[in-house]
Amino acid sequence: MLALVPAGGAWSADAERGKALYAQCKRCHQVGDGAAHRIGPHLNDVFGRAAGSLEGFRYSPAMKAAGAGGLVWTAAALDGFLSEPRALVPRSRMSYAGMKEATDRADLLAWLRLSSGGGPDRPAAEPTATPEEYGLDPQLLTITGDPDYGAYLAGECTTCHRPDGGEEGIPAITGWPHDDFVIALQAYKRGKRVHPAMQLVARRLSDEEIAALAAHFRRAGDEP
Amino acid sequence: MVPAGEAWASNGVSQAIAAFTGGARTLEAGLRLEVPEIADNGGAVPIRVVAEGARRIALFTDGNPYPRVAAFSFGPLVPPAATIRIRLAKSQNVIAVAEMADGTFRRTSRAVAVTVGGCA
Amino acid sequence: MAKPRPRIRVPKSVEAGAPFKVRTRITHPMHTGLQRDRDGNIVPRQIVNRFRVRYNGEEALSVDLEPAVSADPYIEFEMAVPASGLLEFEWVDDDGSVYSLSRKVAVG
Amino acid sequence: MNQGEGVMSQWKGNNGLSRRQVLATAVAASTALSAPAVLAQGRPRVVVVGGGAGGATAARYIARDSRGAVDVTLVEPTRAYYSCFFSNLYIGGFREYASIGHSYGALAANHGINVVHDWAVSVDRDKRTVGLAGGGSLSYDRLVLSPGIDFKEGSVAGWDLSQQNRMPHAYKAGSQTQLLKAQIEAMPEGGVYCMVAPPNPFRCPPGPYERISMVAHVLKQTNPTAKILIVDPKPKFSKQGLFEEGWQRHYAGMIERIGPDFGGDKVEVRPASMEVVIDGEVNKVDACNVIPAQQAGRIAALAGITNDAGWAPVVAHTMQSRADGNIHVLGDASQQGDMPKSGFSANSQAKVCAMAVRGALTDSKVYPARFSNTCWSLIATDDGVKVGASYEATDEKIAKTDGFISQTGESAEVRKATYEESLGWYSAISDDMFS
Repeated sequence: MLALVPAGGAWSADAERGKALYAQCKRCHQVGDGAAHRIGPHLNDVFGRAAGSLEGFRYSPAMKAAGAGGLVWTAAALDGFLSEPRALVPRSRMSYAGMKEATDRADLLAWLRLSSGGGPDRPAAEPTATPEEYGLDPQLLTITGDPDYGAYLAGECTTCHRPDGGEEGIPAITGWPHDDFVIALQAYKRGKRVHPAMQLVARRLSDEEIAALAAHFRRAGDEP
Repeated sequence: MVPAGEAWASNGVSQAIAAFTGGARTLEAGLRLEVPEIADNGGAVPIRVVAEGARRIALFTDGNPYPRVAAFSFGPLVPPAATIRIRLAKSQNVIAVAEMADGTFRRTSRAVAVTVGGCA
Repeated sequence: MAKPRPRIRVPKSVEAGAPFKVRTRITHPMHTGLQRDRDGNIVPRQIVNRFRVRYNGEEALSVDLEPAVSADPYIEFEMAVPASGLLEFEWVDDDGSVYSLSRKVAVG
Repeated sequence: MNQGEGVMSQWKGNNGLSRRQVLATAVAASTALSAPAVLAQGRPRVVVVGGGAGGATAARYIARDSRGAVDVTLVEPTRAYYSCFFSNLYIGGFREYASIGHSYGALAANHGINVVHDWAVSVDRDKRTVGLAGGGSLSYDRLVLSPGIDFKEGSVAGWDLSQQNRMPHAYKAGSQTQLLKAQIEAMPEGGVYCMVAPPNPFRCPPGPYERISMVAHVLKQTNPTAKILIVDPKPKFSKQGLFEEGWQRHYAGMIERIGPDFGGDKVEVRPASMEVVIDGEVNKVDACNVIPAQQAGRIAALAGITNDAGWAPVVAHTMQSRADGNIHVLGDASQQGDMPKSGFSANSQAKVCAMAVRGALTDSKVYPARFSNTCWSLIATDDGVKVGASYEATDEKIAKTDGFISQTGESAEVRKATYEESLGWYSAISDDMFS
């Protein structure tokens, strides 16, 4: 395990830098007081925890299997996972290509260790994507969608998005929390998030249709 | 005649035209320029120019780094008309100036919107 | 640079005095002198700067080309000839090379 | 259904199931417990002909979403499907051949689909049966035809199918693709690769030009003085600006395209002497890829539902044939309006068709049709481009409503991301068809 610690990293890791790097993780993960599961599970007390073991989060079958197989989030395991998530857990739904620089990972983990642990030093959790971030009307989150209609509409999504999120290049969307799903699609629809194919898809979805898709993909996360 | 101090000639197109005409007056008549309104591919925009009775025709643009494009000189066997494919760096005007057999000059211009595209 | 290949298309036989279409193209990158290569270095200007057409030795068309002409310069025109003869085409490169082609045109 | 008893005897067990159906159902029962075991007797029957992006998707969605209430048979002659999409990347050395191959095993195992490896050779629309080359026939309540393309004989002078080993089309992926790759690799130093491109409409509009990019990519590394000649009857082609910009950037001076203005529409090939005659001018070539004019796969014509142009007109809302409401036509074979003939389009149309078929046969909910398409093309390493559009069903046709296309001059990062996205798409659509 010692060999995995980057040269000089263990003592000189820069938690302040790590906090800035954590901005990449923030869209999916919360950490700190009041942290909840979002697109990804919350990261409180992650060090030493078995992979895929938190109640109430819809892990991919791959992540559950990894945990059952003995994967524990030690610093070394997290370092390996962050460098290339799907090398460690193939078919994980975590759509992140990886953090290449060992010092970046060390800095990030240094900050995560400070923020993730219990006690008075733990900061308050910051929210993931909010409607306000994209200037969206929060009322959009209150629309109830028909998951059956969503299942039909999802045919357009599954041509590109694998249900199990097994490939790089296109993220998994199965099991996303309702609000995150709606915020992402509404942001594309209104041109606040940039991707030509996603903007094209979202432009013709009504608010009700986006809610229906959110309901479907939330439900799909519960299916085996 | 090019109005004095005209600002659109940012790439020196008015000077380039003046060099072709020797500063002579240009009439807006007797010259036909066929361009696509929207060019799929700015790298090869087909331009057709027809100027009955012309000896020479020159093509210019006002939005490329250099204003000159091509100058044609016609012998007796070739009627004064030609098609050529040109580069347009962005949406801009294409200008044709013709020297007629009687030594007078004619001029016309057309705007081309440049996009990318042309797919199924 | 790959060796430029000229190509022309003219009817094999025409009617005396009736206009026919002549299409010409030469494969040539037409480096404008403003483009950069992958390493960020300017690619020196190299274009076909002149195109000439003669019929039985008589000048029929001459074109001065600038860098704004597309890669693989394409020029199309019409001509009308009184009698059979030889149509000669010539492209002059910035580096002094001259590429030429000729076609016989039969009248009648 | 009114089958001739003699014909059916070799296919049907005593309860009306074919032997293969019995096998597939047994497999399904043991592995797919979530599918309710509806008795086959009396179940509405759907026969799907063609196991590509249209047919495999339709079969899978009808079987999966009806949860066993519809009896689905998929007729496909080959046991392994090699996708035309990404077959150019195999030619370019970006994919292994095995990586574009897929089996039909999961469709039987996971969804109880009866997969019959045979050729469909006739359709009796009155009796609602499909005849098979092996001698049997299958009855249907709804027939889904997704047979892809066949070539129009005589569209390229001097070429017919008997010449396909000397001058491959490689436009149905499989051994033809392997052959073409081998011929490119065997070209002499400084040799000439020639493509005779097809007239519109044809499968995968950017396909020939992506292939040119891939051939150039290979030759640039192994045979940099080689030349590529495209003989093209069309004045314009898909993503032309993007391809031409890419060719200039990566393969300057290597590729020459002869459009109709220089006689690209007047071509004759001489496979014996490896010559291509363009408007009377003889060109010696070393490898020649002839992609002829196309029409719907033959079974569509045999079913009597094609028009003079050789394609099968369909109703946009349901993909039903305009000639016969019991038949749906998907993908390349259909004439539907604005969608390009692509695997993505066929997959998109299959979902609309599956919903319509399920709605008609099981009284399940039907929603308004909507379609989409995105085509990615690879020009060089990490240089991907794409074009996409949304479509809706009108009474006349599938009509384009919105779209986007990659831009010239995009950054290397954008192009790389586009390529990586195409890998994700390939993985997802493969699952959407076969898992």
